[in-house]
Amino acid sequence: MYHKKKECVAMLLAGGQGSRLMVLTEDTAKPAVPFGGKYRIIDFPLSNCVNSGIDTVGILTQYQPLELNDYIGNGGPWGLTSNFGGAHILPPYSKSKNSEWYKGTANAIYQNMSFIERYDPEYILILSGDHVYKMDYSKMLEYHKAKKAECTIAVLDVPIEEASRFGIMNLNKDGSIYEFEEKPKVPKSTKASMGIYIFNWKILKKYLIEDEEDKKSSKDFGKNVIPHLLGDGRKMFAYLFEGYWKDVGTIDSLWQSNMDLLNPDSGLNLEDPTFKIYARNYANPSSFVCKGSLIENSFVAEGCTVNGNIINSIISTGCYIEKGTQIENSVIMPNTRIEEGSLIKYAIVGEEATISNNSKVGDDPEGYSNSDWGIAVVGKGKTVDPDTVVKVKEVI
Amino acid sequence: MYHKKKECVAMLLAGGQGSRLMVLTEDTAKPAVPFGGKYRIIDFPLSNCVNSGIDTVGILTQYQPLELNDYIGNGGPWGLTSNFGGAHILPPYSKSKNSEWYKGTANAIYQNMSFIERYDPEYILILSGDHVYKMDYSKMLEYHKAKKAECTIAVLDVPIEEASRFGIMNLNKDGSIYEFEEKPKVPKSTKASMGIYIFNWKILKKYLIEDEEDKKSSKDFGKNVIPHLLGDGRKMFAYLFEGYWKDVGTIDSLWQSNMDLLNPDSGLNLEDPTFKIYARNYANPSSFVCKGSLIENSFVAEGCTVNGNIINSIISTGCYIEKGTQIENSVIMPNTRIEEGSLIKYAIVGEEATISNNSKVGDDPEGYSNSDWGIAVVGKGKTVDPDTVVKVKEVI
Amino acid sequence: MNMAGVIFSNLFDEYFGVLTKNRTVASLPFGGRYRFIDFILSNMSNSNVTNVGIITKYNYNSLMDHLESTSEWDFNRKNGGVFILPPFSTGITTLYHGKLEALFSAIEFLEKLTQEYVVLSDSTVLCNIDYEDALDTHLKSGKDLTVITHRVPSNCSKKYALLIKADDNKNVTDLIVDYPAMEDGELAGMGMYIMERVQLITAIKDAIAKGRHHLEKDFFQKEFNEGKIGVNYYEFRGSVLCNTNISSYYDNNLRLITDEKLKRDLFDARRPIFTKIRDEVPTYYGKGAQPDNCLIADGCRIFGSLYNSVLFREVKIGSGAIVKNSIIMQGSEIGEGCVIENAILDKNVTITPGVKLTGARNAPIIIEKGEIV
Amino acid sequence: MNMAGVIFSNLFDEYFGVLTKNRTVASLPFGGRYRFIDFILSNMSNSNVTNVGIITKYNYNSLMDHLESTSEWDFNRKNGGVFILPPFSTGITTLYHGKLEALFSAIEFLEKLTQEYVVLSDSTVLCNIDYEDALDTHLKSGKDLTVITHRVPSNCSKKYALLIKADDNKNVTDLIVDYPAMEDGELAGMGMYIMERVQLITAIKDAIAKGRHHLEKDFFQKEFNEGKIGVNYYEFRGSVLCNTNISSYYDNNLRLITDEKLKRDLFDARRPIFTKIRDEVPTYYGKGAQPDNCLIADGCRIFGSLYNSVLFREVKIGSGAIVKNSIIMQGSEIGEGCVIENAILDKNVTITPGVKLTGARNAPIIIEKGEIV
Repeated sequence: MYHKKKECVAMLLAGGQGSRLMVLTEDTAKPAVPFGGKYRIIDFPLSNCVNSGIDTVGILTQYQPLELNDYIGNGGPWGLTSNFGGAHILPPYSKSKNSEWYKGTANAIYQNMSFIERYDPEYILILSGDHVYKMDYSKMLEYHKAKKAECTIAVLDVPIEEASRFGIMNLNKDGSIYEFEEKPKVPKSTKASMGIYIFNWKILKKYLIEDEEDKKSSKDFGKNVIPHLLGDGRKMFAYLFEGYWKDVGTIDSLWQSNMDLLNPDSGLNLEDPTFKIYARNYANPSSFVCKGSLIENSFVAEGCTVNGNIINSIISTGCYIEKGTQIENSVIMPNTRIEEGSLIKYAIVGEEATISNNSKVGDDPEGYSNSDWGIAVVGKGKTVDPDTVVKVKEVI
Repeated sequence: MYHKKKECVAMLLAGGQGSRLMVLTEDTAKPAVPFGGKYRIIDFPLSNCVNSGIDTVGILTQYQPLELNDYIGNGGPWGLTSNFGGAHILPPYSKSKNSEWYKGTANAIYQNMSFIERYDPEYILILSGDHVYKMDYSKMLEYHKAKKAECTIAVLDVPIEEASRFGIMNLNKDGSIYEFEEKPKVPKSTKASMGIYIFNWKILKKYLIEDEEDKKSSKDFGKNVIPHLLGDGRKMFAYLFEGYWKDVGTIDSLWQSNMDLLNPDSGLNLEDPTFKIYARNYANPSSFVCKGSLIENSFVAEGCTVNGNIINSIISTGCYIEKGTQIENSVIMPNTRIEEGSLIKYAIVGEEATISNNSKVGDDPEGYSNSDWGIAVVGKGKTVDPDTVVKVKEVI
Repeated sequence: MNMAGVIFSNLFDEYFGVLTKNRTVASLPFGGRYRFIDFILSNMSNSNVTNVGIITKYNYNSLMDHLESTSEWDFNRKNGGVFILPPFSTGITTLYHGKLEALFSAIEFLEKLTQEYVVLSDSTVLCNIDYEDALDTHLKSGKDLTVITHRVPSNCSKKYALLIKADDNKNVTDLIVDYPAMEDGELAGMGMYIMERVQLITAIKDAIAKGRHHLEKDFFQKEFNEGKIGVNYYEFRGSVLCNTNISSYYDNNLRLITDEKLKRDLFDARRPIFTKIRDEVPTYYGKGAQPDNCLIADGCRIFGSLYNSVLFREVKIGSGAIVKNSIIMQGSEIGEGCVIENAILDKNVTITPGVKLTGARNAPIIIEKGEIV
Repeated sequence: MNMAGVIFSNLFDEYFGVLTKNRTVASLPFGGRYRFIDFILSNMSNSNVTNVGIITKYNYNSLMDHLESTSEWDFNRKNGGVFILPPFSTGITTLYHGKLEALFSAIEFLEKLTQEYVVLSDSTVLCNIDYEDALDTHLKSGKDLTVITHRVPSNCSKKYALLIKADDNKNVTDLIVDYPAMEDGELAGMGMYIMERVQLITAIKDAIAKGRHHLEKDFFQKEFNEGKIGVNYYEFRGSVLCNTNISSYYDNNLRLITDEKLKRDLFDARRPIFTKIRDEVPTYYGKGAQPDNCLIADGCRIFGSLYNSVLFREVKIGSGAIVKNSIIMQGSEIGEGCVIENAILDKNVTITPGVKLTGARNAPIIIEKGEIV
């Protein structure tokens, strides 16, 4: 079978269950969680690839991949339909002699080495499916080549007080990495790993094979492969990314990242026509905004009927919002129905949920202690009965 | 997510390792085995679907699916790229609570019920990936509807002396099935099941769920589901298919079916422009036939260089056949190299194999006893050294 | 399905003035994110009409651009697709004398088809129709021609290309060409016809040979009157939007805002209307946005007041601007403090800050594509 | 890649007589299963040139048909694609006065591009070239224009659009327009040029404003001589097929049979030449088939003798027929006992049994598309 040689192939780790997103991922893989009105999280790494000229992406799935498979389809929405590349879903599979689920991020790549080798790539780009950011990977690759590195890790400058929540890279003056510390108590640097790696494929292959043979390894990039390369004194560099980046693995961060869309100073701007974020489209008609609606500092996607007051919120495709409703500082996911008289504040309402008449979901932080207050969440497909109160921090 | 309702969805069981095809399927699923110069076996059920107006096909894979996935790609070669249907590879996957490989044909469909339900189909067509035949399934579906059947099984009239090798349907006068016997010693009928079923989806779903709960069941259509429906007195009909059909699950039948292409009386004709068999195309140039070549009653696909004598044989895409070679009654699979002075008779030469100078592979049946003679096979990617003899029946 | 489709893209261009100066009537923008052709093609796609020819003569660059990939309408198939049929004669850019002449330029397409039946459709009548159902009716009737009709709304004195008179047993008694509907609930043709393919080809060739050009008059009416063809009608009961000139085009756009039944009928979620995907962001409503009874597509940025208007994709409304009873097409930008009333702004129009434009409700002011006012 | 492509599809149509009566030169069938455009597009696709405009003026139905889906050439991308660029003026079907005028009709396409560089290409020169390498050379040269050239084969007295004279340090010393090559190994332009996009746009507009039409003479040569632009050349070392008229077209087809280096160069498996997929069966050789030194595409059925000929897809050769030194295009059928020598049979020609057709080796007989002889 003819395969075109590719300079760089991307492997996107999209297997995570995302258990900290709770009711939002009960039957959805985390990368398929809706974001920003019309997107899903996986749209970000996929669109980044396309905009970086990378047309071959392996998507490693394991947990509940059906919806994700359905969403990716033939890769058409992202233009990832190359005859000699494109988007490929790579679930675990049964081999002649043995069959196994992915045991860790490194093992997932290991099991798909033959997929990668089809394209005979020089470089391999490892991505994860749960970050919101716009990044031109081709610039990182240029840096990797210029530094003659064997592995380049994208890093972000984080405030020193937050550094102990991240995997921290300690760097030499030339940008090379001499140490990697996972969540250090006393961080020596503010350069946090974004979980984005470029490897020379030949090097990575060697380490993946060795890691696979190591019985004690947990087959993880961060825990095993990266430290192993470092220990061997491989040429590893940090590539400093300057721009918006957020791990949306928790309810709070998912909500915050949506809110960042509404803040012109956040650095998250999806409107640049030269770097579009692509998404699957659902043939919804234009949105209808009824008489007497108020919409302020909010995004409303297509296919909605809006008949209430929307402030500082994200209303996703296909929502039906009845009159007398008030939605503030909230994320309303696709195809949701908000019935008359409902009040929604500081909340995430999952896809296809229904908030029945005169219900109240969430509340302002005022009047609560820091530890008592939090985002209220209504799960995917859930119904909140009429006249019900979903309290702050509550998850149903 | 919007899904178009489909009258009928096809589920293609393509998981088999095909161990009886031995070296030809060592790292290939059986449906990906080459056939007829430019096809693979799975092209037949896929093209049948397209030509029958069925645009939604789930392809259930398990064993070594990588090459099959690669071959199917986005379904483009078969036009199975509908936004609301198309070809979908369905491997086993991990769920929230448990993960399991497919335990049998019925379990494979059971595990993918949510895929099927997306399309809300009235009917479900169950196919297997190892038969060579051209069939308009829409006619079978019309018959199913006309009979108001709950399950229709395609049958073939086989010679009575061969009937005990098949699953035999015993029929009432109206075509309804009253009994199913797997390989009966004393067959009562000559109507052999082709492994092609149409079910009313609601009925099948009920039986799949029941079968899954039955601890003793081996989760197989032929062994469990069909007998269970029969036992319950469901309305089951046999649809008589008249035309070419062959299970190519053994070396002999695979060879014979290829030879049938060369026999105008076999009933296997791929040239009907209104019922094309589609295949993935590899951008090979036209074939070049050199001075002094003889080609008789043979098919030569594109991208070949032919410089020998070819009689009653199939030469697949991308083969390089040097001068002084003689190929008779053989199947040469894609991208094979046959070097000078080689003699190949009654053989299958696997993809990318090399037959070195002056080798001899296989022989005429004359001079052998029936039990001693058989097709010689050179496995995929194998090299036969110069001046070597691969004997009749030998498999290397 | 056993029926192919043929769409006339250039007919009636002359009735839409500057709006069709550089595009076919089929590519007229409509309803915030669509073009006329989207409705026709989506109906065919949703009805499993998989082979469609679009007859074009000139100005079809925008149509080709819109249909660049037909995958949005789900026409990427092995045994089908959408085929743009430019005139095979080069150089002649005059209007067709009639549909028969237009069809004659599609004769090669028609002859290559394998489907037994063909549905013909204009590009100006918008609805959400199931052609499978219409074909069933046609087959059951046993007639040569099925005219797809709807009941004329009350107070309508529009001229119709074809009116059908039928008796109580639904037998067609008369075909009336180019005549205004005289009474409520009369059966008016929607410019959609079903015929057997081979019979249609023969009729086209025959008519052209005899110098006849008018499909409805020279073929349908004539042959019906002579007893040569039997005519059946299919009564479509959903909402129908007839666009016959700029005024009805303007009204029909605004009707999408107010007419609930129309919206339900036209945007039936089981039979979606597809269009070209442009990957815009959702629409942003900033401080000062006051949308009131509007249809608003994706990718807009709104800081002003909007009343009873249709905004296409990527429109920008500056703060303090007021837009009333207007249609603002894709990419147009209305500066701060502008007042726009009863207007149609074609694509990529720029209204500089403070400008006031007011048309009449029955004669909206039109700003041509790309103009800066 | 940071370079887009522009292809001229209609230039030189007049040199190919009846073969281009109903097609552009870009859609001329070649080498058994290809058309000229396949080589140009595949080169661009294999070189990651993802945005390509094809300038057309008339007769482009067959081109549109061939490129119906551009997925075969792998151009289905989000930020790219193949764009057929018909003339924006309607009605004018005369030949262009020159490439500058042709380019002027693509100005909107050129202006919308985001790539910094553009490669221009004729449709008549066939090769397997890596434009990425050519662009690298262009960038390193720091010049305004890179002319892609090859060394003229010996005994060639053909007129070239552009000859390059260079000194020993590879500095271009002279540009010669429309002149025959006088010596072996002279550097001849292959009708392929690389330029910075914005500079090209400016030059086109400027030239048109001044009434200049000839790209090589009025722009390249003139400005080089005036010291306004620096010119670099790229020497392509693979095989090159120049098709300048029917005779060279015929010879080049037959060269594919005998010239091993040409075949290796042109059909480099690492850089495949793509074409429209037609899903034929493999070619069947029946009793009596005697193929001898032939290039034979898929889907043929052969029962006769063939010598030194190129058979396109779905050709049928009856038993006892003899075909010699001929090019038989797609779907043609040669009856039993026919003798065809030194002929070009266009698509879907039928030769009734027993007919003998003999052309001269230097003036092959041509049978037009669809004819029955």
